[in-house]
Amino acid sequence: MSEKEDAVILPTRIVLPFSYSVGRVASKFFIELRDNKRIMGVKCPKCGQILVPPRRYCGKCMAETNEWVEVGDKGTLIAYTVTYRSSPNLPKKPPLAYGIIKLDGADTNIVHILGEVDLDKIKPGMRVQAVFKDQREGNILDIDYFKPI
Amino acid sequence: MSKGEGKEEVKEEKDLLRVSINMNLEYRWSGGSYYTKFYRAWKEERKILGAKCSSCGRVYLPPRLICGECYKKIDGWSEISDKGTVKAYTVVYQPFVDPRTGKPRPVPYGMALIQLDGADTTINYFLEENDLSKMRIGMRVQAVWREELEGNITDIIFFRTIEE
Amino acid sequence: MKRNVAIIGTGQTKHVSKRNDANQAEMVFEAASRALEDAQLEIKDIDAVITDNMELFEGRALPDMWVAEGAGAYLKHQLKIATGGTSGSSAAIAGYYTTASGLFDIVMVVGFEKHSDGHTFAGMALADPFWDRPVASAAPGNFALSITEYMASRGVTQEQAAKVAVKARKNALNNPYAHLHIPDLTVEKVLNSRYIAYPIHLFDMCPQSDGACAIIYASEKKAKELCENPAWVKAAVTRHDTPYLGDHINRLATIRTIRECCNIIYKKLGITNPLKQFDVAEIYEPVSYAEMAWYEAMGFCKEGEAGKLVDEGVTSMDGELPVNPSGGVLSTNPVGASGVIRAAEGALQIHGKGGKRQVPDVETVLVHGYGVYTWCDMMVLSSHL
Amino acid sequence: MGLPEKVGIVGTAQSKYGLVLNKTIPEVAYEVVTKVLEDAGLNIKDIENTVSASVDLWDGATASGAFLTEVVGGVMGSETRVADDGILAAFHAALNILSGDFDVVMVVAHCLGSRGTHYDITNWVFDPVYQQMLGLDYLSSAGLQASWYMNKYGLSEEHFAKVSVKNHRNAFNNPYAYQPMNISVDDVLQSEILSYPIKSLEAAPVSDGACALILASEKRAKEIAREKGREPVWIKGMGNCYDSHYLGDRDLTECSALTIAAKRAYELAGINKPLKEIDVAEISEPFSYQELLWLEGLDFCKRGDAGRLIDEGITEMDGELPVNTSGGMLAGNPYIVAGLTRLVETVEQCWGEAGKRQVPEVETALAHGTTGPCGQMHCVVIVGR
Repeated sequence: MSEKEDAVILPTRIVLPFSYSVGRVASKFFIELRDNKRIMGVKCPKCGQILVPPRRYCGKCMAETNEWVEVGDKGTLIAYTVTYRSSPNLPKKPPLAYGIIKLDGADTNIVHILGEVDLDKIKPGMRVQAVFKDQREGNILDIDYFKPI
Repeated sequence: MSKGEGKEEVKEEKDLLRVSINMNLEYRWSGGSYYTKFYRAWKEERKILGAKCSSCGRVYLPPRLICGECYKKIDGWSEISDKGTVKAYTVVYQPFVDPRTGKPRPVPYGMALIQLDGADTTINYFLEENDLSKMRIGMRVQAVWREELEGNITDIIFFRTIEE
Repeated sequence: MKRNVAIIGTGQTKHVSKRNDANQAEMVFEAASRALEDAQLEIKDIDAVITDNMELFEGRALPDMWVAEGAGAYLKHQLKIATGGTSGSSAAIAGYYTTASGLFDIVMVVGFEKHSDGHTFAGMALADPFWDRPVASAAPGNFALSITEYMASRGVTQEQAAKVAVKARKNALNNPYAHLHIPDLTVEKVLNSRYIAYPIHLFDMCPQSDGACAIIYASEKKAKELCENPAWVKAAVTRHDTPYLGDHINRLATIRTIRECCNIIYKKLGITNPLKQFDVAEIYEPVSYAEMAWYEAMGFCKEGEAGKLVDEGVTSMDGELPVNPSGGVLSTNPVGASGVIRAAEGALQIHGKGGKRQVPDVETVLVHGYGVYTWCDMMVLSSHL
Repeated sequence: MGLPEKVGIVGTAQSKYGLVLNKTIPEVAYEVVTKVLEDAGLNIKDIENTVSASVDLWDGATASGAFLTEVVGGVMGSETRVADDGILAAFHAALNILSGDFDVVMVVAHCLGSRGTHYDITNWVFDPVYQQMLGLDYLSSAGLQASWYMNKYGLSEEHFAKVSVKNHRNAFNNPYAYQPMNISVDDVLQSEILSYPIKSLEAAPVSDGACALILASEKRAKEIAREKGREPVWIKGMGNCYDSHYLGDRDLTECSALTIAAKRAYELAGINKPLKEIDVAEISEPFSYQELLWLEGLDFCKRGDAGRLIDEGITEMDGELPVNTSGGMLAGNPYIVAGLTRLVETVEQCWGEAGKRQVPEVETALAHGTTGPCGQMHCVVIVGR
């Protein structure tokens, strides 16, 4: 314990490994990314929206989705940020650019990392394409980033 | 609660994926007025101080701000012995992950609720003993301390059975 | 103004030890969808949602964010309740207040837990780091300590505890949603199972389950329109106690929160003989011994006579007061859902939808939630307005 | 129109916010509990129920609400906990009173932001399936929202910086504020960039503190307030709403959840022209741009027009609608507490007890709280005399 402002201070850590089941729908999505480098969405039977990434249910309609649709690996950048704060949570070293991307054929946007890009030249409206990792493990980071095209 | 006793879990399928995310978050806890006084006396004077409610006279371990029975701010202190009486005991066999390290805590170990002489509450702590046949309610125990005190509850290694 | 409120629908997942096929939000979606189906409602009919779970069991912060849409809370009022082990029962009570406020007509409560994603005992051990975090031994350790005290003061035996364990698992066989289905469990098998912490045998303890449970409340007008046999809330009371395990001597035997909740409820509803006046009780018994201690605290028997009650089968399915026809927490424990399950199973008995676990002619049900020694919630449901 | 019955606010209290390294959670909370009881002229025995607000992962302990039980008189008392912003706890407390089960309910929110690692904790709010592994947190997600908002409506970084200048300046009038500052737009623009376009002077600083208030039924509120020689402040309307969780599902420039929460609150309060009818607003702005975006969601101006409000000084102390006269979150209120602080500030404005930050003749005031990534949850409470 150290002393600060006239009080003992006890540093502690919470160290726990978690393992989350992603569910049947996200599993299929990740397997398509991992094995076939394909980006899949699902269609809501009620509102007809194509949800990418796919969800078991449409959050707006609370309807179970069942129809799979392949969408493009290219899309349009809607919004971006460049984050400078370092954190153990970041998958890559900062500065790290994130983008909200509307993939061709999808009705929702996908959030992901932007790469191979001059940080000063990111512009909403620019076209981007998914770049896949060489070693893919079946999670959202199998898409390494989206690069401008 | 016991893990893995269910009969009807959904079987592991290779097309059902999981993602692993490790939590490793740091916190700095302040001892405030009462833990600061308590652990200073503990470390510097090798004393265990109970927090004494001036209204009902209860002596609390751990020390705390408010006596919940009286809704009075506690401002008295009362010295407590490192010897006490076992009010309840067990041996824990079930392994589990210690959230301070992310690693399993070794089992089995003996534990007891010990009423230290001078306290109205009990402290739950490790016993040196982990043989059930040698444990009983009412047995006397004494804290075994680390040589160098850090000013932390883990300065007590465990409680050892004593004959009086 | 007092407004009458009833539970009109319930839904739960099949509780298991590991749902590899669904994530937390999807389990919430399943339970919520089944409750809607049971009440014959659509999501647009729901005005507000209450959710609850134990955040650090799965390492989440504000998990209500992720599960909101699965719980049907998109563009709706939602909040998450968190009162330790009673989170589920507190959420159930919060749902009652939300409906009784007159501001919302139909309110859904969803409790969930996915123990297999995380480390439950580690989560439980995240207590005060200045005091008991280094020694915290989670539910088995905590209970074991109190039980040795309880056994010594009350003379209950391991055999009697085993009988409680067997009763729960026998009842669970009638409940298709229960986690543990152990058809051949006997007192002997319980006593021969390994100790997880003396004197608790493996089969004396609840499982860790992946599961979710939802209930739907409605205002008086809506309940009468929508439900044939609404389960009316007659009372809801919460009492909490001091936070540290060692704060009171012999806590299991003398538990004051349950006694105080019962004092208040029994006085309010004119209950003098709970064993006769309740038709079913759904109580929160994470360990077999606790069920006996609760009997005493709830006034089902005189102090110290719980063992006798068990020996005589008074609380079995065919006894005077069936306790936990669902199989209870001993058979199913997704912690955040468990309190909601108690209310759901209680309501189910009044709805007459208990299937093989239905007790005949249920009019009044006692529902109870418990968390360590700090938290207690109780509700009474009735078929009469 | 209006709540089903009147609910009054009869006491308020807040901490001096800042880095409080020499106190425990119970000590920080007890300070505001003592103050709020004194402010209302009540004794702890008068409190029939407490709704606390805190979140386990910010406290760094499981079921951390237990740290408050003794402090709020919860030992053998009634108590519950909302794991979200304190304004939701106040919302729930109002429902408690409307249910008719309680006449006097206390609300206490606490968060010691400096104990943990601020933004790293917020990464655990994001779903583990699609968002958490990307490393998103409240800061980077806010960057996405801010840049989208700028780009869509042609707002500039100067607009956002002006909010920070105003709020830090207002904080000089607030004895509870953590970081009053005399800074220029240039100072803000030159400050360290955290996540484009958000700079360090545009993000709420890490801080510690607690906040409390006491609500009462109409009859009790009048009695309690009379003793103190003042009128209760009444809750005129309230609305709370959740949006989609996945950032890609939302148009982050629309804040539809806020629009709906505000609409519900305005309908109950009978407000048609918010800008005219509301005298002062306290809006939770963890980031400067959010004050502008939320002003639009609250219907104080057309979409994309909030830049004009700050340019024309409409939201300054002497403007048509003073916003965050307290200095807001930018001047330093911890997460979880911030929304309740906004409500407490508006109540003090209605009483005319806001000291140097008092806006003349406040009849109706608006308080807003938000949690979740990019404002997934919004809660709006309208209070008035």
